[in-house]
Amino acid sequence: MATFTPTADVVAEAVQAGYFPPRHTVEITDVTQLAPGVVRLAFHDPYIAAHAKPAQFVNLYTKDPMRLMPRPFGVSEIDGDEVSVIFAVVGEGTAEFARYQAGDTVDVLGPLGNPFKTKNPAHYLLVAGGLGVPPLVRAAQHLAADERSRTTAVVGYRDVRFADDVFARYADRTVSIDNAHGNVVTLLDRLEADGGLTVDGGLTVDGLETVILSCGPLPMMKAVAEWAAKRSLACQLSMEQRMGCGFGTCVLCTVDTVDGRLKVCADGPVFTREQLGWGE
Amino acid sequence: MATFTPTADVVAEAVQAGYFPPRHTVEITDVTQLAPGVVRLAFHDPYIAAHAKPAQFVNLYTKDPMRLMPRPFGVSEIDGDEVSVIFAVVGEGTAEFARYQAGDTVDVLGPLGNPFKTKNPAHYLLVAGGLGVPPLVRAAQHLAADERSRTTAVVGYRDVRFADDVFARYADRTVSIDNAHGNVVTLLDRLEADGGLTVDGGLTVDGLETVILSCGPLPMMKAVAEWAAKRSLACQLSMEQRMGCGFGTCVLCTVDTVDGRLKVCADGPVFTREQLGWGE
Amino acid sequence: MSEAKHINLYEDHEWKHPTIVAGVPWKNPVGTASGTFQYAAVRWFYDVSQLGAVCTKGASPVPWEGNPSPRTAEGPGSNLNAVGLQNPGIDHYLATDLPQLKEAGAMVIANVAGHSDDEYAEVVAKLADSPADMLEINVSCPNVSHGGMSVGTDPVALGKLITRLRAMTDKPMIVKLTPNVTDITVPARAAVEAGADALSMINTLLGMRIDIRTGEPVIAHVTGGVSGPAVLPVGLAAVYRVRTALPEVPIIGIGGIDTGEKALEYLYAGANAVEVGAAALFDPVAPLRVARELDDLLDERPELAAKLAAGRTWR
Amino acid sequence: MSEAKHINLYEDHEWKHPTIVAGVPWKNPVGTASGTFQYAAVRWFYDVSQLGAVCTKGASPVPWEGNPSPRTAEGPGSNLNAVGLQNPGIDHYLATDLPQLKEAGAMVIANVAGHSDDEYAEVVAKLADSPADMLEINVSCPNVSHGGMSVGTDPVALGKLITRLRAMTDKPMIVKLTPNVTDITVPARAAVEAGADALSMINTLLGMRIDIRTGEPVIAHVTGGVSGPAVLPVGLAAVYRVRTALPEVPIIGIGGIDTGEKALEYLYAGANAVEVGAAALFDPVAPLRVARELDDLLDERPELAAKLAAGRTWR
Ligand SMILES: Cc1cc2nc3c(=O)[nH]c(=O)nc-3n(C[C@H](O)[C@H](O)[C@H](O)COP(=O)(O)OP(=O)(O)OC[C@H]3O[C@@H](n4cnc5c(N)ncnc54)[C@H](O)[C@@H]3O)c2cc1C
Ligand SMILES: Cc1cc2nc3c(=O)[nH]c(=O)nc-3n(C[C@H](O)[C@H](O)[C@H](O)COP(=O)(O)OP(=O)(O)OC[C@H]3O[C@@H](n4cnc5c(N)ncnc54)[C@H](O)[C@@H]3O)c2cc1C
Ligand SMILES: Cc1cc2nc3c(=O)[nH]c(=O)nc-3n(C[C@H](O)[C@H](O)[C@H](O)COP(=O)(O)O)c2cc1C
Ligand SMILES: Cc1cc2nc3c(=O)[nH]c(=O)nc-3n(C[C@H](O)[C@H](O)[C@H](O)COP(=O)(O)O)c2cc1C
Ligand code: FES
Ligand code: FES
Repeated sequence: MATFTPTADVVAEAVQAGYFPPRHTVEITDVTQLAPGVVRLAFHDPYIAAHAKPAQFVNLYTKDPMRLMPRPFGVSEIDGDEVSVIFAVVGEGTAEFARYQAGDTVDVLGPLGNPFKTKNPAHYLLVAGGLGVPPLVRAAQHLAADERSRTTAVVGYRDVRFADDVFARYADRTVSIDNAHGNVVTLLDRLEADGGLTVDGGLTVDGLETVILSCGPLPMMKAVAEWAAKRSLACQLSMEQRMGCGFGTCVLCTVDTVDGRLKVCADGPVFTREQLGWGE
Repeated sequence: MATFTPTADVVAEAVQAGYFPPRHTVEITDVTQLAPGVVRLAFHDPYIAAHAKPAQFVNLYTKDPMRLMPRPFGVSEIDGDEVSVIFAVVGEGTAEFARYQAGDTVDVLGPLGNPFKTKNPAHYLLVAGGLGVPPLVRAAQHLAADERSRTTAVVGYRDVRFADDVFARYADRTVSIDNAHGNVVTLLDRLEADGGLTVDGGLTVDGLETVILSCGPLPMMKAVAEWAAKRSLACQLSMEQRMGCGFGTCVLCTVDTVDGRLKVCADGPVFTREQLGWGE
Repeated sequence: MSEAKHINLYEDHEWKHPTIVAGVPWKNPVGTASGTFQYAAVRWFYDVSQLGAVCTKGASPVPWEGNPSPRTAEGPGSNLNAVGLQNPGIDHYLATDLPQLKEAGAMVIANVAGHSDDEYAEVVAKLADSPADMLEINVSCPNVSHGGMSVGTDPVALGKLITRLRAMTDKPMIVKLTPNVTDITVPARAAVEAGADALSMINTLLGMRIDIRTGEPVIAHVTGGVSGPAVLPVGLAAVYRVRTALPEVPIIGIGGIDTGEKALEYLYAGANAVEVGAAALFDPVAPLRVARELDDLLDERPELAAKLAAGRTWR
Repeated sequence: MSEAKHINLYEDHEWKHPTIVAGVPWKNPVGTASGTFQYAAVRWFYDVSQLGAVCTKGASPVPWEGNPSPRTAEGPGSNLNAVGLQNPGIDHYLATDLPQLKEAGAMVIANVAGHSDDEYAEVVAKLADSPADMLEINVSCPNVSHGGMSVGTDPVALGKLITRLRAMTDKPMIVKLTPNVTDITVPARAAVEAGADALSMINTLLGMRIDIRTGEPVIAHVTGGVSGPAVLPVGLAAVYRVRTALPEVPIIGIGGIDTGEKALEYLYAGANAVEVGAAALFDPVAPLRVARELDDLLDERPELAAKLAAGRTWR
């Protein structure tokens, strides 16, 4: 069969010339189980490594031709030319990815979506629940390079605390909880009551306003948005939705906002609590 | 996903107890290109090796879940526990098989179909065309073990003569032709005219009647059947048809016979020229 | 194939989750689909009494020779077939397949084919006194009484046919619907109003392939019926929509089932049971494997299992 | 996505095999299918002027918000979608997408959606004086004038609608048929008799999936439209049957095309051109890749290529 799928050479050339790379094949550099059913997968991709900002995601594609749809995953960490994602094994696609080994290949498209807005100096309160962790790890990593901002990671896990160490590497402060002990909102409440939410005790750090960046299950994000609204804190939420393309062509991934139904992939995945009309 | 596809252990156990093996996975022992686009593939399968008779075939299945249908191939040779087939790369399924390497696995079901009838001592004239070669190689191999019968292989190739050596190993005499020089029927005519068709010169060998076993493209087999009919020779023809199952359950593989539409897989693949109503 | 007993890889299993279809108990909710099962061909592979039911190839009043070959082509994730209902006729069926299957302990659904109302009636008359457990009327056959269109596409003609057949026997009667209609709930309703005890769906979708080496259709009959994994979403939607339109009628879900998970989707869509078709061509033991997988999946779903066991459905 | 020019992996190709659809020349026989192409989303990936045509998302008189999410599910070899025709409306289309596409040099087919005959007419009226090269009327939208059923399933209603739209513009008018009918040649004939210049087919098949973790439909709207490789045989049969029934009408084949080979099958089935849909969701450059593959395959088929170039078809 004649095929014109761009080869690695062509992709490299195009990327070097500053073009956005099409779907292409990359080499996997690491597959590690972080906790039962939670896997870190890293791959070599100079373009994505150079460009992926917090909350941007990549589409991975299975090798099974019966499963054609993209599997979107938030970029969780970048190390040189290596990009990593962390995912839960929930279905056949993620099960396939979990079976991969270093040296295998995978098809990827990205980076996709719009990042958290982190340009302004602030105290960024990173509130992550479950598999909402990856984009916030990337946010912590990104902000660690910013002298002017501070970060506190507040993380809720189901059972195993699989990302505390990586958060600790980047965030100024990391607190976490697991399902047996409560959820992120109970943790936020407790920390606030104890005066232990930030290193400075209150909601500001070094005089910096607190801005919440959050990602996690829908009910959690709604609760976080309400928590933020009560305290009049800015709150950016990274949403998930089943996707058809991931790059804005199919309108299959909408979320209801005050401005109507917007695409999670191309208008989001980050929306403010005001856009979502949450906590008002 | 729970799965109950029989494991190698279970298959081995069942087979040892004398049962017919279901679809199962075997290890490939050899993949060799015999000619451009013609491949020999061998796999380890004690049951099929012990049971496959000339013209019986095996279903191979691709690993691509988009291509679910069986690919039937005549068994061409048996060596100990090793079974081999010879196939032409004509589509995506055979292209996939051609990419396999020793040590890979493939799913197989068989042996299927009914063999050439070769119990009676005779001079078996094996007339093969193109990819009709494999079952006749197996016939030659099978008959080589029979002291009472004689065999002459008459083979027509498209271009490269890829099986003369293996025929020569088993048949008493091997003659072949390629497209540039004519076809098997012109070859049969020429040999007959020259008195060179058999070692004895005529149509009988050591007083044995000649029985034709043939496999090849449809027009060739029809011509062979006519050639046989003119000489009142018994003629068994191994037919091909697109198949749905290969084991008699779907009635998708019929051939028109004087007894109506019969299944190539379960009633054939071997039919007599009388059954097919050819050469009358 | 040399003579050998079947393998019985699965024979010691105690089925945990039965179902009831139109009053008839099945030991598990998985049967074979018509045209993809021949006792003579699969008896080597497993014990047919272990299936919920065995639905046999459509039987017509006299032997039919079917369509010329090639009769099949491959689609992406599917099979195309144009058998043209070749079968040796009802008398042969009553003399061989049916007694063999009953002897082997199978729960038998006899699938009925006809090219006219009279032909259907002739077959049903012969089955009325037979040991068949249920009848399945395949109304997708091209029908001369209806200008060559299948009676399954015309609700009025369908109602008339089923009313006639209904009066001929007390055997539970399943009507098998074609998906090649504008709105499947219309023939579904017509069949039930005419007395069908249950519905099964879907039969195959109309499709074709072309051989790009020749530019001609692969199948001699040109078009064929598409079945296999690719049709799963279409079958599920058919079952769900008919279940919604007709909350009480027993439904057998068919189309694209090759795992217990997919069978389970049909049960959640509102089916009482399922039939496995094309998958059994690619792996002879598929129906039994699906049954085993489903039996375990139902362990974790006691509410669904209880409903099925009581002859009710999820929706 | 950061601002960047498109890659133009393919920009230097000289197209060898053009086609003509309803009098309109296409530089190659491959277009995009409606709803699977947004200029803003794909312009990074290739030069849209290189396609035979670009068919845009259905435009309605006013913005439509579409269905709630989730709107999509995966089938075996397929995608299910229930967008519900969300779009920003015809005025937005005329102000942004259309001029951008014409500016980029694309041959544009404007796809038209409506929930009633009046709505279709309103959109066609606005497109009549636009730079759109062709119109494609999507008659699969649920239609209030027809009790919620799509007008594409009722040949009388369809004829009435197309007659009305036909009188409003001289632009070549394609009617896009739904496969969810008993006999697709019936609406095909109705559309042509009412003045359609060409037909395109197929739109999506009705399907659904259920999440076995919850027992509930994956898609909020419950059912969705099935497209992608799995539907290939159904699309081919539709084109072949309509070609046989209507030897002269230009046909655009759609459904399951993701390679040049599959596009070629449609041409052999009798299509003048094709559109690539779901494949473009999984790989943005798919339409252009298919066009390139087909262009080479046609080199080896001069007879077919000559027919297409002359506005004729294989059958
Ligand atoms: C922007 C975005 C970022 C994401 N980031 C992460 C992440 O960092 N880590 C992580 O574990 N998961 C993440 N997800 C969810 C992840 O995409 C799904 O868990 C994954 O696609 C499931 O694939 P599967 O084949 O195993 O599941 P299946 O259920 O077999 O998949 C079937 C189809 O449903 C889709 N699907 C299933 N679940 C989801 C879901 N929750 N969200 C979106 N699509 C779904 C699949 O993509 C596929 O198209 C993200 C989702 C989005 C939209
Ligand atoms: C009993 C029997 C014995 C055979 N023995 C041999 C052999 O020894 N060597 C050999 O090279 N070929 C043999 N063939 C033909 C072989 O089965 C096909 O060439 C092969 O299935 C093509 O697969 P594909 O995926 O490459 O082709 P594709 O065209 O991609 O296959 C698509 C579908 O068509 C079927 N198909 C395509 N061509 C044929 C064909 N000629 N006959 C039957 N089905 C076909 C395939 O099985 C598959 O289901 C035999 C066929 C039969 C019926
Ligand atoms: C080879 C073949 C033959 C079939 N013959 C019949 C038949 O005789 N009667 C009938 O009602 N359905 C027949 N069917 C349809 C199946 O019973 C079933 O409805 C359809 O294949 C969809 O199920 P599947 O996707 O599991 O195959 C046949 C299907 C195939 C593949
Ligand atoms: C996400 C999506 C949206 C679609 N929207 C439209 C639409 O607005 N108008 C239309 O006529 N067809 C629409 N379609 C149907 C496609 O244009 C095409 O007919 C169908 O998907 C079959 O082709 P495929 O198998 O190549 O996808 C849509 C399809 C998809 C997948
Ligand atoms: S997934 Fe296609 S537009 Fe968002
Ligand atoms: S291939 Fe199924 S009966 Fe022969």
